Amino acid sequence: MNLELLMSKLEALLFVVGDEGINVKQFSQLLEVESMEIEAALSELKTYYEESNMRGITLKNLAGTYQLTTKTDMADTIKKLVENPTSHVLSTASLEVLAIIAYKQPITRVEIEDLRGVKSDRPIQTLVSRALIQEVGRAEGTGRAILYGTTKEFLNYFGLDSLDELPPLPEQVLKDDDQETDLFMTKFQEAFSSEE
Amino acid sequence: MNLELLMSKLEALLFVVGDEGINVKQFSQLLEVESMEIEAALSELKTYYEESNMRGITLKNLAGTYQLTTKTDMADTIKKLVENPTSHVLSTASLEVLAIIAYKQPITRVEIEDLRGVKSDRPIQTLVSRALIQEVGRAEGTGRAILYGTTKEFLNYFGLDSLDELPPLPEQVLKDDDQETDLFMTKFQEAFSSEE
Amino acid sequence: MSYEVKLDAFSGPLDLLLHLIHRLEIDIYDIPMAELTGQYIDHIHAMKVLELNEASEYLVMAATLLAIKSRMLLPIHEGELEDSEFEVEALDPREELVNKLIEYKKYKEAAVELKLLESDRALVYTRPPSDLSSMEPDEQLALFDASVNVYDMISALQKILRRKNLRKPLSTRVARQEISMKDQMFAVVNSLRSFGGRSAFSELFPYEDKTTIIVTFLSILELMKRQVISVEQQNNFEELFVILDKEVPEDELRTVDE
Repeated sequence: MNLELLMSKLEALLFVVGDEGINVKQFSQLLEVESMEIEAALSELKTYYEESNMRGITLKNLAGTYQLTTKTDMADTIKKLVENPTSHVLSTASLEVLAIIAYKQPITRVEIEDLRGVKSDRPIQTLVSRALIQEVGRAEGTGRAILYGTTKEFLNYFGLDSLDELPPLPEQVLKDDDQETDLFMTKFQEAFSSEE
Repeated sequence: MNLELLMSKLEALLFVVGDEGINVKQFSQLLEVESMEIEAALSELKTYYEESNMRGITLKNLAGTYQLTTKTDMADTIKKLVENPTSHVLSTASLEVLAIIAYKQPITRVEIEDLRGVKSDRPIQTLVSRALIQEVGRAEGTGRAILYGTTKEFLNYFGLDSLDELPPLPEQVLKDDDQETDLFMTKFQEAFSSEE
Repeated sequence: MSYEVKLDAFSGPLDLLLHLIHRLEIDIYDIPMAELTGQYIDHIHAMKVLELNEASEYLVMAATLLAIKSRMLLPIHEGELEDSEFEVEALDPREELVNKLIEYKKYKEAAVELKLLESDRALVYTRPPSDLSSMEPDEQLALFDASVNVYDMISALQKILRRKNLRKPLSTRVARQEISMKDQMFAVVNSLRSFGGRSAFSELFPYEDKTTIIVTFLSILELMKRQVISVEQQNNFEELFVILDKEVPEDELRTVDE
């Protein structure tokens, strides 16, 4: 594969996997290209990002995993996005968490994070402070993780009489195909905290 | 701000907002740069993505926003990441209902069923759960039936920037109400312009 | 003629009629009712596994067709015709059906266009917004967009789904490539180094699939046994921290019984 084509494929894959990152071995499998060639192209790509002033993103290598990130000097620009109330980026995270809780309550933070694939403590904090969700109990087991559920204010906010009025779910979203991992992680954390 | 710097900032912001998208007005607010300048830089950015073979990503107008996406010819590569790329495709019935809603919104279930000559509650439910349609109001009258319309996700799902981009309905052979109005308007405008 | 017709091949009685009209090369504006009705009834006979719900709709249409057919057989009285020129057209018993068919056909074709757009769009992938929550100042928790509704929630779930689709297979691939404990021990030590020698326990598990998690866990236990790392927890239920206690030469980690 010629270098340019390989670079474009690497960029597309890096872009799509997001914060998950992807390693050389995975690239090599997906593209059926030798690891060495991949590494060379990745380093080329990095140089290209770094050296071009037009680029706002760059390539980061953390623990063998590659991911695209914004350049460090973009921090101020991105901060504005956080401070600007018209941007939806932050409320999106909260909305996702709220949606999961609405449909899967009672649910723990770990389960929510597993579904979203990202840390969710801040959005949970936000929603609690807005009284849209609340602690409704504790999960069984040693961890006794907090179980979250929606509040009356939640129903009020969305103009619902009861939870039954929520529109039907996209079936595949919350199917428990990750339950194995869930279960394992829960047991795992339980076991670990009980060791002390 | 010089063009290169502006482009890098646009890229960073586009990267961060992801599929949430961002529009010119928001860019303008965040960066304190005139809309015209933003638009020029965006078009420059797009050209740059499109013309470089090294790039796996490009700039697209989706649902009234700008979003970074992978290039079309990257699809085969990325598909390898996705287990079952076709499993979520809409059924014929759902597509029919969606087409009716898209072109005739706001519209009630009964009107849809009348047009299709078949019960349509299941496809409607699917479409709601896939966030492609939503309740946009209630019909007047005793039933106060739900009126359905398309969502932002609808535009996004079909790669449209706005409803105006929907392909025109196949030729309207019939003298339905809409067409009469159209015809009237056409005649009216003809009459009007011929007078000058 | 083959009667191997499946019900789900048609999205309703109108769809079936259009299919027949097309196949029999009938002029939609001048439908031979006897022929069409006969064909239609043959077809619904052939569709053996009719769900009751849908069957009724096909049967209602059959009744409508029969009614139109019989009305066409009725002689038109001269006198009635003269009453009003306008009604000549409206008197054709087929008109309502034809109108319906033509109107329906429009949207059926539009649905085909949508299908094309759908498959074009499926060639293009985006990414989820970055998680910026760590950037917000503490005192100002993320504001909730005041205009969100229930449907926005569904939308949010839809996005989660799309993302999960991209995440999952990557992990299954990882599982297949047989991670060794040796590799994972290196990985753990390396990430600890990159975190400055101390890391939250959960940070050492950026993995999705079970096998990797288990192997990583075993590696941590092994490293603890060898006193390369230690684990501490300040208070009950708080996050565990893993600390790199000593720098190990690489070859020392190579001796693992697997």
